[in-house]
Amino acid sequence: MAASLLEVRDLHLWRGSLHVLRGLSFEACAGDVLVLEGANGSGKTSLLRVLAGLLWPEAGEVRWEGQALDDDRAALGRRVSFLGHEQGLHADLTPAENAMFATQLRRRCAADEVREALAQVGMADTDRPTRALSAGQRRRVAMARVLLAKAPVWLLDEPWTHLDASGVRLCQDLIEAHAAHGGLVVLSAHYGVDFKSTRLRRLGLS
Amino acid sequence: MAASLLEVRDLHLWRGSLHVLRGLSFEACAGDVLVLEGANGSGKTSLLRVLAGLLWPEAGEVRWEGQALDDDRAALGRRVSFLGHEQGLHADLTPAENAMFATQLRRRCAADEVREALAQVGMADTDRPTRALSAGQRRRVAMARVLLAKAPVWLLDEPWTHLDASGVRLCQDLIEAHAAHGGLVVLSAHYGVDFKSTRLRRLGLS
Amino acid sequence: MTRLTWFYRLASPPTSYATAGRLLPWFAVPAFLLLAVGLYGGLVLAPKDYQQGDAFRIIYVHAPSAWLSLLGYSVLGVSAGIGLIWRMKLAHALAAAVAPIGASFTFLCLVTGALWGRPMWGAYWAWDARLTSELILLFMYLGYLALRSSYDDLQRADRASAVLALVGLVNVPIIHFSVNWWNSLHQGSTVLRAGGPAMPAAMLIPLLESFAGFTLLFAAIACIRLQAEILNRERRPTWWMDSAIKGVPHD
Amino acid sequence: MSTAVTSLPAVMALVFARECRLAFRRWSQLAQPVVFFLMVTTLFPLALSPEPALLRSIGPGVVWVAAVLASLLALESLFKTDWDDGTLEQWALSDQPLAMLLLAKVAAHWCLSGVPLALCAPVVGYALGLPMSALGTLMGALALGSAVLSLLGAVGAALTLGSRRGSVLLALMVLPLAMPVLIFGARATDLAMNGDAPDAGLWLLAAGLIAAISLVPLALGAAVRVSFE
Amino acid sequence: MSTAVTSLPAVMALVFARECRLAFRRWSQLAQPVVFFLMVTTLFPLALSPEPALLRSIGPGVVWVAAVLASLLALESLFKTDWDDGTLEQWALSDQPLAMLLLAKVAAHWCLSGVPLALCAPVVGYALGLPMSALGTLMGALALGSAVLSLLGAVGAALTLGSRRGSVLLALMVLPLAMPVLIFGARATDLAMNGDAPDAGLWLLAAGLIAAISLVPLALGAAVRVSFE
Ligand code: HEM
Ligand SMILES: Nc1ncnc2c1ncn2[C@@H]1O[C@H](COP(=O)(O)OP(=O)(O)OP(=O)(O)O)[C@@H](O)[C@H]1O
Ligand SMILES: Nc1ncnc2c1ncn2[C@@H]1O[C@H](COP(=O)(O)OP(=O)(O)OP(=O)(O)O)[C@@H](O)[C@H]1O
Ligand SMILES: [Mg+2]
Ligand SMILES: [Mg+2]
Repeated sequence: MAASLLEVRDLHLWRGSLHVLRGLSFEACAGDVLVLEGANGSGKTSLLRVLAGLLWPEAGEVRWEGQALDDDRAALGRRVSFLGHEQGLHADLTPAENAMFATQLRRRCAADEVREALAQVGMADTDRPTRALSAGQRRRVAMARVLLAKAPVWLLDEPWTHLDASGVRLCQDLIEAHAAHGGLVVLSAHYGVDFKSTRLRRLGLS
Repeated sequence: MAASLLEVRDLHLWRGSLHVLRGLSFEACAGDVLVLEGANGSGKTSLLRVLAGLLWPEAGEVRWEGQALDDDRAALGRRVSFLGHEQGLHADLTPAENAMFATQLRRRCAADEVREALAQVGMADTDRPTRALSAGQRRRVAMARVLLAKAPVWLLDEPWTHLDASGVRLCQDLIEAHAAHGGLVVLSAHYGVDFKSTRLRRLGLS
Repeated sequence: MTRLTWFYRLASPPTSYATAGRLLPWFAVPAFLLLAVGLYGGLVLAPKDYQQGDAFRIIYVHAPSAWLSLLGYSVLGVSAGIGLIWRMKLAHALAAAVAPIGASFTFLCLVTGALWGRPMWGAYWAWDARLTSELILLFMYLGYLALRSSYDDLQRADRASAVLALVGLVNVPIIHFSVNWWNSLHQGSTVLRAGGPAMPAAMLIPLLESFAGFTLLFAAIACIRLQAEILNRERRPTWWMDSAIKGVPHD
Repeated sequence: MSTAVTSLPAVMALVFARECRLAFRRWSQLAQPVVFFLMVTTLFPLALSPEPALLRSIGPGVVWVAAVLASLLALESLFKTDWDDGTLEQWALSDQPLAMLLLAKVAAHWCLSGVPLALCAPVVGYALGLPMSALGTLMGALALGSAVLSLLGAVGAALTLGSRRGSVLLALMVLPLAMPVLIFGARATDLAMNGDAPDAGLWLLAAGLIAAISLVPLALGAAVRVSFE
Repeated sequence: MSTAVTSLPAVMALVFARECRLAFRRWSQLAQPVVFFLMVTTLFPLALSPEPALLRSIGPGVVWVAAVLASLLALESLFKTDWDDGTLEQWALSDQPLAMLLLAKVAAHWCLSGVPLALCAPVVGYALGLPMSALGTLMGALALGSAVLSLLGAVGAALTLGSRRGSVLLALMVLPLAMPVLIFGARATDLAMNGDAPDAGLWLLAAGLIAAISLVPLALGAAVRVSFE
């Protein structure tokens, strides 16, 4: 197995006066699908945000390929694609515009590619602004954004929120494929993580 | 069986240029749990909002106990408790303050009652403002609000979004109990509607 | 990094809490002595001003508070900057501790100035440069405090308000300079000016004493408030219970 | 499932109390409109000239313009949070008339921003050199005027909620309605400053307020309902 | 998975283009600051007396105060939507420096609100009776000044993101910082009106703009990052 891509050592995080993560340590390698499990409020979102460099832990360290988080933010940005509880889509832009813009922040990208990714998540020909989409449709567009980023690491916070059964299956397949191609996926989920995969690993938070 | 509490006749709804509901008709009685099923974008949210009087259908009629929607808005308000994709909680108020306020808009209510309802959804002693809660914790508070309203009809749009397994079970039990006490529940969901109940009825949207 | 260990040790909550406690008497006692002597000398012993009569005595409060209003903002800005750049909680705590004190002295300067203006200029307020810039300084303090109080979480409040304090720090001289350019009728500098102070010794010495006294008073209040801020920020406050019992901090 | 329904006045008091609680949670929010008002008035001597004579002659105008701006600025986001998080939806679904709940919210807003504004107006007026005799009129006129402005501004704020086409058009139509308030208010202050009786202006403001209270809630309710669709 | 990374200028241009597209999609927001500016300047002749001599003497000051407040109003929601929907998070996670992306956004905002404001200033100035010779200076000074104001205001807007906001809080933080701009700008216009050379004020504004461009992005980046926590 390859050297670990992500290494977390003795992580401590407080949110307000709440000690949410108490000395968490784990590793993950390229090709893993790491599922964060835990009851509501156990710190899944918080952990994902720490991994993405959006929250600062009080103690402990997070290393991506051996590099500490704050060493090189740009490298972190190149490496990670993040999908939080919010979609990161502007309500006044169409799905294609949203996906195009988010992708171009990272790399050159043609309109065809965007169209293809949107088709993959079943949102091919919607040119309404995002505000006129249903909750699940928005989530699908956000997933297309993650696909398009072509980042090796995906951090997904409850990716199948609002998705219907076929949408969940679709996302599971995408995740499988990404891991099979040597990507790392860290996701939190309350259901739908029983799909067959040799790569699935679970991390319980409490 | 009692006379139908809710009657929908030949409902047509456009959203923008999209003909979302095309001549929908159904009835529901006190004691029913009516599950709206359908893929993303099939019109579940739209239908629930029509039932709540927040959206106006272009054609067809919605009757609550035989009364058309626009006859008496106050009666509709007394009858229905609505939980949408948004929680309806102010980020700067604590769960108790939020629940208390929402309930008092409808009826007199003691602090004890609120505390009890919050305990029921597992959010007993959180006195942080709602903005400092996790996604699932917020959803639980919103569910407590629905409980407290003591309205005969519950309209719930994907009530278990963000909830963990125990939260989903809890909500299912609450819904069961409400129906058993002669309430009507109309909900949309993509999963978790396989619970045992003689009262469960499904309505497929496409 | 090893050379900085003393620095981080000092910055650890138990040590800084104890240090502030130890410094407090060294500030407080001379402060009261100097203020007693200075204010007595200024308000009672010093001769009447030949132009302004007794009204001039307000300078013994007014001028030191003007000085402390600026000093306060400088301390605020610098420590906020340190806190932001080196992620140092102690510096944030100091900034939070100093802000209300600085704001109070700014307010005091405005009030004493207004009271003085009435006999001197015939009105409590005039749109003069220094008055206006002092008023703007008060607004800056209020903006800082308002921003702090709009956050629930201390850590976030610290960092957000530190950004504001830093931007403000860069702006203080610009505001001062621009307002001066705009207009001036306020009394010129009498103490800090080229060619030495233009004031008889009997007036000057109490003034200097009260400058020093108020400054030390400022430091003493800052120590007390700093201790409170440190405790406020501490997630595991057991050490201070220990130190309260044993009298020795351990880290 | 019968429950004791709360009466309309009680519910309005509730909304009012909620707004106050949100404002009072932090002292700073309460002080803010006042400080803002003071600050805007400070802008004028800085931008014009500090000559007392000139300042005195434009004093009433400056106070009024600053007051209008202060109310408008504070109103901009009056309904935004409650709309975003679905609270307004809940209000619309309660069994109380939405219009009255919104009216209570606007009233709270006025008490928390308009009233402090009126209360500190004498200080500002003094700093700008208005004579003592005019300060009472200034205060009264501002209290009335800011109430009318809050009501009108609330309609504008509600219209911009759902980002419907044309909402701006309507918002722009609301603003000109604020002009008469300004004219009557400033005129009354001006008259008082010169020792004349300012009654006419004050009566007109009071009449405007009554008209606004009776008409605005309907418009508010309609505007908010439209925003849900 | 190597991909062609876009260069920083290209990405900034992208952000700029996105803002413009959004603005034109919602022309309402585009027109708002200008309309506000026009309105505020009309308020004055109404609130004061319409004597030409008085109006002329306060003209530059009025235009400047109105401009400062109009930019402030427009800035309130500069980052709000992008913050709420998680877009800013995505920016922070791209491999481009967040500070520069934010700078591009502010630049777009200035082009869409500050520039129109400067362009319509001569009309307003003319209406207030400023001599033709001063209108050019007014326009130039406003263009420079509104750029500085946009930058300062953006820091304020970013700082209120994670907090319980109030538009007044923004004003409270930003207005004191804006005073020098107001003073220099109004003074330059005043000088030009009296036939003197307004260079000093304009140079100072330009210097302020350069200083702001070099320092503000850092503050902006830091402020936005704090808001994520
Ligand atoms: C509200 C009104 C006033 C305010 C805000 C105010 C503000 C200030 C400030 C900021 C300073 C320190 C400035 C510096 O050192 O450069 C100062 C110093 C001083 N002020 Fe005032 N002032 C006010 C009214 C007055 C009045 C009415 C007088 C007397 C005519 C006065 C006399 C002085 C003197 C003598 C100093 C000490 C100057 C020195 O030694 O450097 N002030 N004031
Ligand atoms: N800003 C905050 N201030 C204080 N506490 C917070 C804040 N945000 C979250 N928390 C608390 O931190 C804990 C972890 O929150 P987090 O959002 O990480 O949970 P989660 O595992 O994602 O839960 P969920 O499944 O509900 O999304 C929760 O108990 C929450 O109440
Ligand atoms: N404001 C709007 N304007 C135009 N079309 C809209 C608008 N809102 C929703 N739609 C469209 O109407 C259809 C129904 O949307 P609705 O939100 O009711 O779906 P839903 O069944 O709730 O889906 P989901 O499971 O994703 O929540 C969708 O195709 C959506 O794109
Ligand atoms: Mg979560
Ligand atoms: Mg839906």
